Amino acid sequence: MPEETKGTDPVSPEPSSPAGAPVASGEGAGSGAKASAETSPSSAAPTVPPTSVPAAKAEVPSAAKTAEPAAAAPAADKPATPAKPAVPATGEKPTAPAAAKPAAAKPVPKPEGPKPEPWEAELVTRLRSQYGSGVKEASTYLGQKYLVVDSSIVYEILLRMRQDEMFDYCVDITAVHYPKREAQFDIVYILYSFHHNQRVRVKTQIKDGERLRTVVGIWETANWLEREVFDMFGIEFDGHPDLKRILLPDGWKGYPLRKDYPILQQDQEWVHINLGIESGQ
Amino acid sequence: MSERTDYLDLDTKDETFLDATELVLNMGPQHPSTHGVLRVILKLDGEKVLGTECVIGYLHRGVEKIAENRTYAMFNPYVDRMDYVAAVSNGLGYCEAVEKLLSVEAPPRAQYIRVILTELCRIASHQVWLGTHALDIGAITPLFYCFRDREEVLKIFEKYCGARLTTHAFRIGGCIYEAYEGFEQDCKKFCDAFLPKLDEYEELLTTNRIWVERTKGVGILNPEDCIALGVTGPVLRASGVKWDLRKAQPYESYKDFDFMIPTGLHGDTYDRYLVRIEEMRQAARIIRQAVDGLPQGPIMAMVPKVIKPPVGEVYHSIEAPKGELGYFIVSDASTQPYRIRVRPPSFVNLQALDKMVRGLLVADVVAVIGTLDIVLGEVDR
Amino acid sequence: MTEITTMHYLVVAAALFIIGTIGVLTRRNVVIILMSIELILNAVNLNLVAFSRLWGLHGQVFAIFVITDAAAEAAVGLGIIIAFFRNKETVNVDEVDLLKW
Amino acid sequence: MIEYIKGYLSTGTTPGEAGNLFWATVYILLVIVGVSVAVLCMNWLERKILAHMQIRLGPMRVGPHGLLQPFADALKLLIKEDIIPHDADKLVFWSAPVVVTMTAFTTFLVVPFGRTHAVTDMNIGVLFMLGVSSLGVLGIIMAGWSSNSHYPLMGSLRSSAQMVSYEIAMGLAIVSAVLMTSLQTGTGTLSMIGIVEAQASQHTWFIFKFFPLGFLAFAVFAIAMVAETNRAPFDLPEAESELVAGFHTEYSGFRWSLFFLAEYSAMLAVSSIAVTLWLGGWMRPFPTWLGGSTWNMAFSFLPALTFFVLAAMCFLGTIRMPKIPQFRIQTIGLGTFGALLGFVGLVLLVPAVSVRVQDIYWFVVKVAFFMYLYIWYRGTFPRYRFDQLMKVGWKVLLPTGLGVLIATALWGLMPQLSAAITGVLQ
Amino acid sequence: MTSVATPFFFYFLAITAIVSAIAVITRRNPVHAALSLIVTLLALAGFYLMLYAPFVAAVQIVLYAGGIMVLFLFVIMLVNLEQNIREYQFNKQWIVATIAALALGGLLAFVYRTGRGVFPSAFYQSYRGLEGDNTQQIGVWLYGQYMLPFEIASLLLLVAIVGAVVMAKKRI
Amino acid sequence: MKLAPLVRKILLVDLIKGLKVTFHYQPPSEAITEQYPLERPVIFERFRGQPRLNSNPDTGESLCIVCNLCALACPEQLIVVKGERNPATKRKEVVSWTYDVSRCMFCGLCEEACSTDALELTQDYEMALYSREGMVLDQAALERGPEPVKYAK
Repeated sequence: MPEETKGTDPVSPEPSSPAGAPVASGEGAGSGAKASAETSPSSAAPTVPPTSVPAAKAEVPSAAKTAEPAAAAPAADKPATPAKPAVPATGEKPTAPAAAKPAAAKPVPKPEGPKPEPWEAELVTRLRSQYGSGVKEASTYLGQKYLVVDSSIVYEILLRMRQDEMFDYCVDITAVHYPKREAQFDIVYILYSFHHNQRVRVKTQIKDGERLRTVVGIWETANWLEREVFDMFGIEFDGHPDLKRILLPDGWKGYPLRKDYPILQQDQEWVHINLGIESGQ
Repeated sequence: MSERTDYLDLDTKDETFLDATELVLNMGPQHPSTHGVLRVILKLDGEKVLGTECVIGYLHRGVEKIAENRTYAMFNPYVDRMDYVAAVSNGLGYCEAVEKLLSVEAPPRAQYIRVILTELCRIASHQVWLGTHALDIGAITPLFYCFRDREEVLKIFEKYCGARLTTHAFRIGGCIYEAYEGFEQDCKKFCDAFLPKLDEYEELLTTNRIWVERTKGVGILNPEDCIALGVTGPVLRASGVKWDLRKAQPYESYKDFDFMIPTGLHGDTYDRYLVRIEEMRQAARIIRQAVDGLPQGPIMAMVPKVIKPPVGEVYHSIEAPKGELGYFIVSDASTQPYRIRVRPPSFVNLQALDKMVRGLLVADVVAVIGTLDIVLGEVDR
Repeated sequence: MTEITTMHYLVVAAALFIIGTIGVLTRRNVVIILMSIELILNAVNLNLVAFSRLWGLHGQVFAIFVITDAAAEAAVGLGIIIAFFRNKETVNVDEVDLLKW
Repeated sequence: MIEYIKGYLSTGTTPGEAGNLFWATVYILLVIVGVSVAVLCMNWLERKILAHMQIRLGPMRVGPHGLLQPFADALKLLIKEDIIPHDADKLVFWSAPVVVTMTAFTTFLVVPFGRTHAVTDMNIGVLFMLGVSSLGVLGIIMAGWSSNSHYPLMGSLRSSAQMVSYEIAMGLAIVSAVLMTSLQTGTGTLSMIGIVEAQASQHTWFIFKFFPLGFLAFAVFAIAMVAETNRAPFDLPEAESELVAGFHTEYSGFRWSLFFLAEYSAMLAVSSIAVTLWLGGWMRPFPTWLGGSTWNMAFSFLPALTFFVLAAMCFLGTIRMPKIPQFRIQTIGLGTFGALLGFVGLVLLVPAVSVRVQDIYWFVVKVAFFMYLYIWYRGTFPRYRFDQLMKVGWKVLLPTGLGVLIATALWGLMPQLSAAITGVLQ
Repeated sequence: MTSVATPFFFYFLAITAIVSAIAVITRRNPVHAALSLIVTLLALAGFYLMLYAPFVAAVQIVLYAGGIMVLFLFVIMLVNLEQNIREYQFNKQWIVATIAALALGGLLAFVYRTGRGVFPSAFYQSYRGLEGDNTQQIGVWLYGQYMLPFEIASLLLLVAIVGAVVMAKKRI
Repeated sequence: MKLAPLVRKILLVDLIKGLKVTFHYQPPSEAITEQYPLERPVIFERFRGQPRLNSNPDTGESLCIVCNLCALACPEQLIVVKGERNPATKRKEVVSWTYDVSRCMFCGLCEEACSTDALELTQDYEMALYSREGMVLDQAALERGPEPVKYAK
């Protein structure tokens, strides 16, 4: 469980890993022999598939330094990577990995991965013409399209997507927590259109405590998905028919998928109160 | 009358009991046919269901939180534990999502092996579904036949990757295990042996009047409801929507294969049954094609030993046996995912239960839960 | 022991009849009142069958008619009770004082 | 003493008819013991046959091929803790299994295992069986209600509704069989022995009488009896996937085993009715076709032969046992069991015994056929839903039963009718 | 033997019948009352057997104990009577009612006492021969002399069925 | 046209078809039950079961070079390897090596990470124990390899 990472103080994997060596090993004994012959660790170059980014593997460790949003977050439960100096955050961008701006403003101009490209489509122009700057960004990343919109108009945009643009299937609703940012939460609506066979992610950013309007009226499926977001992040949705915890017990305190959630204490307290025993951990 | 107030004080009445003929039945979490630890609170009028409420989360393990504390490779075994009857599919979806994030693609041979195993896994998952669904409706024997044949699939899994249930078969960037000696023959032999067995299941069930009566017209979901509720997989296809991610947005090497997407007409339990049976046939067809066309070559793409995807986020989904299984991964260029969101088909499909069972009888609730083919490990994660 | 005569059966039947009457007159629960009526009918039946032992099978035929009647009475009576309970949530006879609800 | 036994055995009546209290008691005890043993056998056979249908082996550990499994289970149930739910109605909870078991056993009073092998011969035998077995519903209602829990209550409501409605179809089928008894003598009979004797005198089993009417009546009864005993595919009251275990969810240990006993003896009882009414009771097959002393002789060897076959199967089993030291006891046990069966077979060869046993043998074989059907159904069919079950009962079986009844009556009156019609025409 | 057995069974059944009949009208819980009533009915069936009326006994068991009482139990379980058990079970005029009923009992006792001579002390032997075809005799009576009442009874049952269904159905 | 289905329905063809299937599976030779302690399942080569630490068969030295890769690879962090450098041989040697089988999910990542084939997941699957303590294997136990518990009386 996650809390063990804190207890045992694990060593960061970086120092011991030979940079750039691809993972390729057979079973070792016996039947994997053929495999290991074909993809031996040393001969890496011949097997690079055409789509893989050249030289990416060599740069990965250093490139990672540029954006380490959680490194400075003490409450996060990840094993800290001591070797890395956290890049001084300029504004809010390093903490927003999904946003397009950081990529442009990044001081390290290494080709460390694909960059979001502007998404030009009629849909975007239509939306932009109506909502203007409310549509903050429309990009594609790795061929996946997304819109970043202002939280005040997200409901209208979603409604429009459903009604006019035929995005009739709401795949998922989820959130991402960036504790360092002012608008702490990214809410992500993943939409799909059977008509266009196309996926679009609609994202918006809200502050902690800010409320969003529910989309249950647009897609029924949002009911449980929003409940789960509420359960895990504590984001409340106005007008939701039955906003209560879904996966966790009703009396649970805190919102576990927030980065600043102390897992161990919560667990022990809940177990102690509800089961009357000390935590098994 | 004045006496009435006396017993009202004594009797702390539940609001739901206000109508005298209404009964609240608590089905589960320990009930033989809730497929795990699902708890359904049924509001009944006699045996007629007026409404349901699902209480889930008994199996919640915080997979998404675990992911934030594991490296990408370390998290791979955990996804097997979500939908544990279709572990291979889970692994495939996860590996593909991370590969997408890394802009890597598995080599063709790996893709073929992945397809073979995933389709085998689809057969295995559908067999578990068929067995338990038939058991819910009262036919106890198909369960054993299904598990007998599933055993052959598990044997192939065990031979291939050393584990039967939670396989951990794929790695990010391809497969780690080369196909063992006789893999192709095993798969073909399985397909040859399996299809006649499938006909046998059908003899037991498809035309059986009790089965037909129990399933026809039960738990109808029309296409509009399906889409509004985000229901995917065989349930969606049974209502007549011909949508399968393997065709709609082909991943791996599915575009190389010739197969059909079975669809139903009425969206009732019987159609879902037929769709899944036909899906098993199509899966066997895919396996045969894949085995025949299994290319030579490497099975692992070039991926760094320490996986550090660039900053970015990606949503990738595959057609798992139960529906659209999606992974939304946010990377912050560290070795650990910043956030992984799993879009579980069972969780979303389960939401349709209430709509499906209203006005039906208690026995139909069991049939409908069975036909939704939920796995609580995936619902609760 | 003395010989058991018709009188013995009649006494038992009379006792059952009186018990049934008391039940009908004193209980508040309609279901139990109906059951007391069944008791009365059975007392009658016992008389009929006991007499049939003396004077031929007419008594038994009548007993069968009485049982038929009891079945009909129970069906209708219980139907009324269910209908009433659904509306008033009580089966107390002293609250059944309206002919409409 | 021996003289007394001999003397009684040669009387050729049932002890009830003879008014012989001592022999009646003996017979009652024999019936109770016999039914209990049959239930134990049935328990083992059901597990084994069902397992083999489901490509399993079934019990294999307790005794050779799990032969002692029923005894082990019975022992376990006896020494299991006796749990009465806290909010249960103690008295009713306590008495429900007793009622169920008693009614199930009481029905066997009138079952004729042979011409003389019945406790008594009542002139309302069939009615008696119907009536007493309908009392079993009370026990089930009591069990479900007194458990004070939702699942048992729903189970018992389902069960009683089901039993009450299928009793009607069952009664109609029985009446058409009773009607057939009146064809030759003009006066029918409700006595179980009388019905079998009517079949004997009409030289046919009622299942073949007025084909297809007799068969239809039998079919109605055969379906209704499965529903009446709450067995698959009509096992809704104890549908484990819906109601956990139905009316006996809260029962455990000895009380539960009483329900088990009652269920299986009820199955035996209704099968006995079916055998008596339609399959010629204790009569051996083809008494007229294959008549004569030679055939009688040949048929008289069959009981012994059956036991010899069983013994041979046991010995075959010992040969096929794994040759491992741990299995020596099991092998020896199986061999002993085979020897025992062979010995019984030998005893059955003794003419005096053989003659007395013929009736019972054929009766038991016929009942065993029904028992196999029960298991076979259970292994094959899904379960009906409640409304469908009611539909089958009221919309299919009841009209069929009524139609068969009317048709049988008309067919039986055919001579008189034709005479009347010709009379009118002339 | 009969001289001992008959009185024994008579008194046994009589006591059972009367005790359980008293239980019917005194039990708080309607289910207990219904179960007691079943005991009474079974005791009466025993009486019928003793009176050589096996068919009536069988009908009593099949119809009364197996049919009507199951219906009663059904209804008791259907209407949730939990709260009624806690209430006062008897109505206000119960003393008057009891006295009236007991007066009726006195009347009956008086009638029996005075009319004792009407009933012969021993059963006629002539009907003993009938016991074998009791069922048949009843059938003959029912379809012969009592044909019209029999049909009327069937009609009554039909009306009762329709009435019960109409009344118990929520919406028609 | 509609007669055939009706006749089939009356003659219960659908039910008899099902009955036939179950009937013909009855011979005991069809049974697939494994009588477990006597018949053992076939374990395939790649099976991942009880862990074992391999040692050099010639010298008897442990193959483990205390690189800690397995401990790093383990998702459950149940491997703890402590070693110190032996000044004589200039090699790291194992001081303590523990493996908590009770938490292991047999994903095989440690085995894959091991650079010297020292750690191996064997094909032994009989790991039931009477106490939880025995689940934490130390170096000695790991090198001994699996020891199936005898459940004799």
